[in-house]
Amino acid sequence: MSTNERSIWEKIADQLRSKSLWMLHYCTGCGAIELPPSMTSRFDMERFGMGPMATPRQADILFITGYLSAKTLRRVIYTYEQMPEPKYVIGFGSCTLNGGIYYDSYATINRLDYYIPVDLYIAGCMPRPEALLEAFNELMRMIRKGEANGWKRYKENYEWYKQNQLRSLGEVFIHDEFHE
Amino acid sequence: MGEVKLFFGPNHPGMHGNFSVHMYVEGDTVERARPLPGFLHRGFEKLMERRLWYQNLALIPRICVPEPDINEVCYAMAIEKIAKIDVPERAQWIRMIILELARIASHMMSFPGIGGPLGLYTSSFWGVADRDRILDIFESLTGARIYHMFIVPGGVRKDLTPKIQDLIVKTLDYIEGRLPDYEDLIFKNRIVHTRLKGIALLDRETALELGVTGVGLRATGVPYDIRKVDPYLFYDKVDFEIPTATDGDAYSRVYLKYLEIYQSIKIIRQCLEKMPEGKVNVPLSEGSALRYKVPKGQAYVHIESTRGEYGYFMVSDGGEKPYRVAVRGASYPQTFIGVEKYLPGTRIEDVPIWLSTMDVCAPEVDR
Amino acid sequence: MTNSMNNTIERLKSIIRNLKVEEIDEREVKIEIKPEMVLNALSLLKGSGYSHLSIITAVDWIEENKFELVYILFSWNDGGKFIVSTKIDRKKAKFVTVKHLWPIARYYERELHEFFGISFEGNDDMRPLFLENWDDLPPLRKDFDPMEYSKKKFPDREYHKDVIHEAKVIRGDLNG
Amino acid sequence: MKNKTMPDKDFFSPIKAWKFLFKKPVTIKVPYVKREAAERYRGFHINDWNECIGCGTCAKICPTDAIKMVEVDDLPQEYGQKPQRPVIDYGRCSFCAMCVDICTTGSLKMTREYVHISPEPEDFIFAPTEKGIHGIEEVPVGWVRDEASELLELERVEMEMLDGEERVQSFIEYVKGYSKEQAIHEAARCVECALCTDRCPQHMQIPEYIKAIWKDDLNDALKWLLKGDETNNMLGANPFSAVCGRVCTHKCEEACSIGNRGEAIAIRWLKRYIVDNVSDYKKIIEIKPAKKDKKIAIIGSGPAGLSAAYFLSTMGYDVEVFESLSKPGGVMRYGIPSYRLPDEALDKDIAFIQALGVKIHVGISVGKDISLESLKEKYDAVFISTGFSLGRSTKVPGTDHEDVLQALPLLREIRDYLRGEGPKPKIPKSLVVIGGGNVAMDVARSIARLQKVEYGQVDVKVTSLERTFDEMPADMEEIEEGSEEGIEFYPGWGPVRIIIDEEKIKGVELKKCVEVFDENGRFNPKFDEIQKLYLDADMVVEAIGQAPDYSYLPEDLKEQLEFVRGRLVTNEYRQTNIEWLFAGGDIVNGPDIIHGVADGYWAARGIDEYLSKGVK
Repeated sequence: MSTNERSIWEKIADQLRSKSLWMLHYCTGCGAIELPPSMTSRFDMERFGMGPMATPRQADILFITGYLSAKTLRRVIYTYEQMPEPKYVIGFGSCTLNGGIYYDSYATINRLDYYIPVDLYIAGCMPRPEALLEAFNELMRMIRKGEANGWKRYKENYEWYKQNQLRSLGEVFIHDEFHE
Repeated sequence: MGEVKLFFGPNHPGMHGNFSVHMYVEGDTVERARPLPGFLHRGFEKLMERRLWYQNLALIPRICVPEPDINEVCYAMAIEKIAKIDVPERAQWIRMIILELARIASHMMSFPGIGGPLGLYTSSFWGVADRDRILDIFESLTGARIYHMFIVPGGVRKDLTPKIQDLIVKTLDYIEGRLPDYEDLIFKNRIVHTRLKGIALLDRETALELGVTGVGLRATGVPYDIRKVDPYLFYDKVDFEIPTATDGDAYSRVYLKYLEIYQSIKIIRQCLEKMPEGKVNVPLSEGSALRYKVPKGQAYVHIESTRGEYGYFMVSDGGEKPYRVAVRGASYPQTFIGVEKYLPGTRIEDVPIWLSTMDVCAPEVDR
Repeated sequence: MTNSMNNTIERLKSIIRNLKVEEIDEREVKIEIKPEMVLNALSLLKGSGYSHLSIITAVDWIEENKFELVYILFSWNDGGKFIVSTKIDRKKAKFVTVKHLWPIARYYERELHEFFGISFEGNDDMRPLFLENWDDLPPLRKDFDPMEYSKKKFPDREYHKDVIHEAKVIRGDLNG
Repeated sequence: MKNKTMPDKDFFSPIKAWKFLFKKPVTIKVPYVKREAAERYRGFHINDWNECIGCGTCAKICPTDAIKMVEVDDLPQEYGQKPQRPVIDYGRCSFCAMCVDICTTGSLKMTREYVHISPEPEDFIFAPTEKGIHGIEEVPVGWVRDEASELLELERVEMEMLDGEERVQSFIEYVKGYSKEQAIHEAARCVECALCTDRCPQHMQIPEYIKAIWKDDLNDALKWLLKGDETNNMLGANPFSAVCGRVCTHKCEEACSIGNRGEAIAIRWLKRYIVDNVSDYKKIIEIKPAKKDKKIAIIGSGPAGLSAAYFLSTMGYDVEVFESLSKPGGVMRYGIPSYRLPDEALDKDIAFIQALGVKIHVGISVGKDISLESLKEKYDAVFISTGFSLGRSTKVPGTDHEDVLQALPLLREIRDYLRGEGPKPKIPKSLVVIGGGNVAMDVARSIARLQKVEYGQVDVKVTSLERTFDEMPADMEEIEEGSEEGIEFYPGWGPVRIIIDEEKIKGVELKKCVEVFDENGRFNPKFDEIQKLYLDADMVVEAIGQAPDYSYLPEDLKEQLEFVRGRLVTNEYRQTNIEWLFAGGDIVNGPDIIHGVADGYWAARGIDEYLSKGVK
């Protein structure tokens, strides 16, 4: 199936889906500090039917708030693969695009879409809650139009993504004293 | 025996961010706990060695997200100490205003934020919304909400205009007017008392032995605050008190933060009054920013952040880049030894309370 | 220097010969001592009120082929700070632990082992703390280049857009 | 679980919550409400392309390496500008505004725009324009630089000089030169934009040697001066660094990007600092080329001639220089007064050239003592750089009087006298100099010094056609310093006649000049014949320009060569229509020393190319 064809049922489902998005509450980096203002009374993203969700298995949106260290990337890949389809990824701030201020760091990745597909980027360091809400609106529009297809790309190009993940991480599985 | 492994984090909604604790749990009680940091490690200390003295200004605030200005001040003061720069008086007062505003902003997020682990969401909603007013001040003063990049070695980047001063005065009045509401909501709340009193105890000897600083130490009855003990900027020229408590539990730590906001407001008002007119910065050294140099030397500078002693140890070899900068994260002791030694014995539902009242702050530990 | 700092230095001088003292400001003093005298000095300082360990860190003096270990002690009584520094061989980077004096030293030492490759006798817990699957030189050593590592492991984005053309369209020099 | 005191219960507490019912909601209804960011907000960039000079300083200060300079081919190629504009990668930018604070022109600013969302990662790189990155007509401006956030040092480190009263009393060099601290300070101001390199006729590697000064590595700095870019045929090398460090016309400083808002870097003084503070070039610079079995003759030992000799000998050629006067150096030895260029500085440069094996034959005049043809027979190529040695005259009545002198011979006479090699020139009690160029200033200031010594007071008047100091071709600093030394200026007057009474000069009659150049910019002065001015004088010096002397060229060669307004036409490598004959200096380009050095450089490369083809 090509990525852009949807059946009529999917179209209806997408309409409904866009009105109720659950965002996985995983703060990977600095950007997390602008999430509380967006979630709470000042900017109140519940107006758009969005809310935070503590577990990946019930979340629709994975929100990568800024830089990702290699150590976090392993958990993010775990998390992303646990999320049910359809799932959407938003890259927040400069760091997810091209490394941001940590472009020369030995511990952080430089481009997120090399490892997992990203549906939408927000520019800024860090973006303001206003930009965040605009991005959510844009994402809803994209879902309704059937343009947010990152999760399909991940399935189709799984080998490519896996290869990139392995290139940067060595291995995705975690070995520490708790995972023996 | 049914010992169960429990992964706490890194994926957890809470003030302590991207930080993980691995626990062995028996029943409801934590038997052993291991801290697992490093999810926010970016290698700041290495990156700083690759950037020019002035360029680092854009990097350092990112070490601590809720209160970035402490980094800027430490960095600037360390350089000023090594290079023996006389900072204009007005700049020092502006720095104090910024530091105290940042303290209020951070406290406004963390003390009502205790509602998060308790299920009392109203308080955290209020806190974040009121904190946003402080961010509005930062936006008009420094040009950004979170990462201000405003305090530079030699002073501050721009002057505090009368318009911004009015905004500060108004906002402080507003915050001060709001605080009794928090008192009603949190500290007169029976549930809060039941859940926080006697929890996450830390006595004075342990706190001193571990090297815990900040409210964690002051809640055990000692008025140890770097602003008083080793005054920096003009903290010896303003009048304020160090609130202390004797119980050493979660409740007193939260309550101390609440009381500190009053003191911060008092300090800012004095600063606004005492601030002279004049220049706000001097160049770090001769020439253009591309060629600033700091003479050979070493210095350790520490300041009182919301979580305790925050310090920079800086080594300069006389070049155009720092030779070595080491950062002392304020919550380092409680994050490691605290979690490992003093978390065991806590019930699972109290772990988030333990972590947030102990101010475990992952970004400054990981760096 | 405060009085109590002067007194402490006098006492230090009585147990350590050739003490190098450098006053950084009125409440901050750096003392340089030989590695073998560090434990004595630290326990003396701890006993004299300088009991708060702010940080243990290291500086890589690659040209001298030395690591400088730095212990920063602070007194809550008079606000005095002692920077105790000693230089050890860079090739055989080994020192003794101070975890019996300060429990938190265990983690500072573990961190130094991870970032500089310095090991501490008496402290066996040297598992990696911050990094996972690290496969290069300890990163805070001066001979490690983070840019190179980042380029090797984490590729950058390459842009292909004709930005200048776009800018000219925005300026109105060209029609889209 | 101890110490669990409960708060006093207030029966009415829950009712307090009702008061919030009547308060205004705190929620800002984004995106239906657009919120304007603060006045200083650091949002996306705008860049005024007309103001931007493409210096690239923003890219250098950027802590995230987000800014790249990209060529824009249809921008005007002017001196003091580079045809490139900053391109900002918002996948890197950290919005710190350092680029704004350091911008050398002030073209780069930040706006209050803060929303940019796109699914396409390619959509996050921009070359900001006047309309921001989104093409909005009126972009609200946010963070701009002000005095406090300035990251450049706009004021030059002051050069110590003797003051006017003192320096007019002798011919001692009055510019003292930078001390080490001053030089490092001045060097620290540089932002390495290299606009100066583009402007310099010889493309000296100015940022490199300034950086070496800043790092306090004078040997490296000297290497950049004398060897230039070693990877690129020694481009930018200058054997006359000690000379240029004093008397260069420093066009580079006009191009300096710091000069847009402040005072340009004192590039000339920094160059002088290097050469004054190294002991012996030979110990630092090692030039040992493979010898080539070819010989080259150079006529004239001025800047162009000796530079060509220098570059040719670094290539391994045997070079011989023929100079008609008794000492080498040409205009540097005989034209420029010693208070600006003492002999020691010149000797230092020439000694190094001689140390490379260049033979200088002094006192041999080609055309009289030896013919050009015979040189052609003996040598593989000939380079001529004989300069402008003849003076021009206004040819107004009275100029044939013996006390109406030409500038160059007078300057030569003064230098010979001061060196103890010639008779004392006639020192007038009162002098009028006609001309507004640097040579006129040299004459005026030299005579002023002689007058001060001889009579204890200065009476020199300088008159020129140009009506303002700006229009005068002389450097502004020359005029200022001249005034300080007591010289009076009468700009905007043209001579009518020299007033002679009883065979003695009494003065000059002048008429008002209303326009020097016509609409096309050509020299075509217009006068107001009614307005007159009389200046007293007992000597008049004409310093209105010089002309070349080609008398040594045989007629048959002259016919083959092409001249435009008295200057020889050559190709890029200073090769004339006669393939073995190369030319440079004033007779080709002019008008200053650094152009001569550049001629020498290109001619050397041309000769090398010509000879390595194996053609004789």
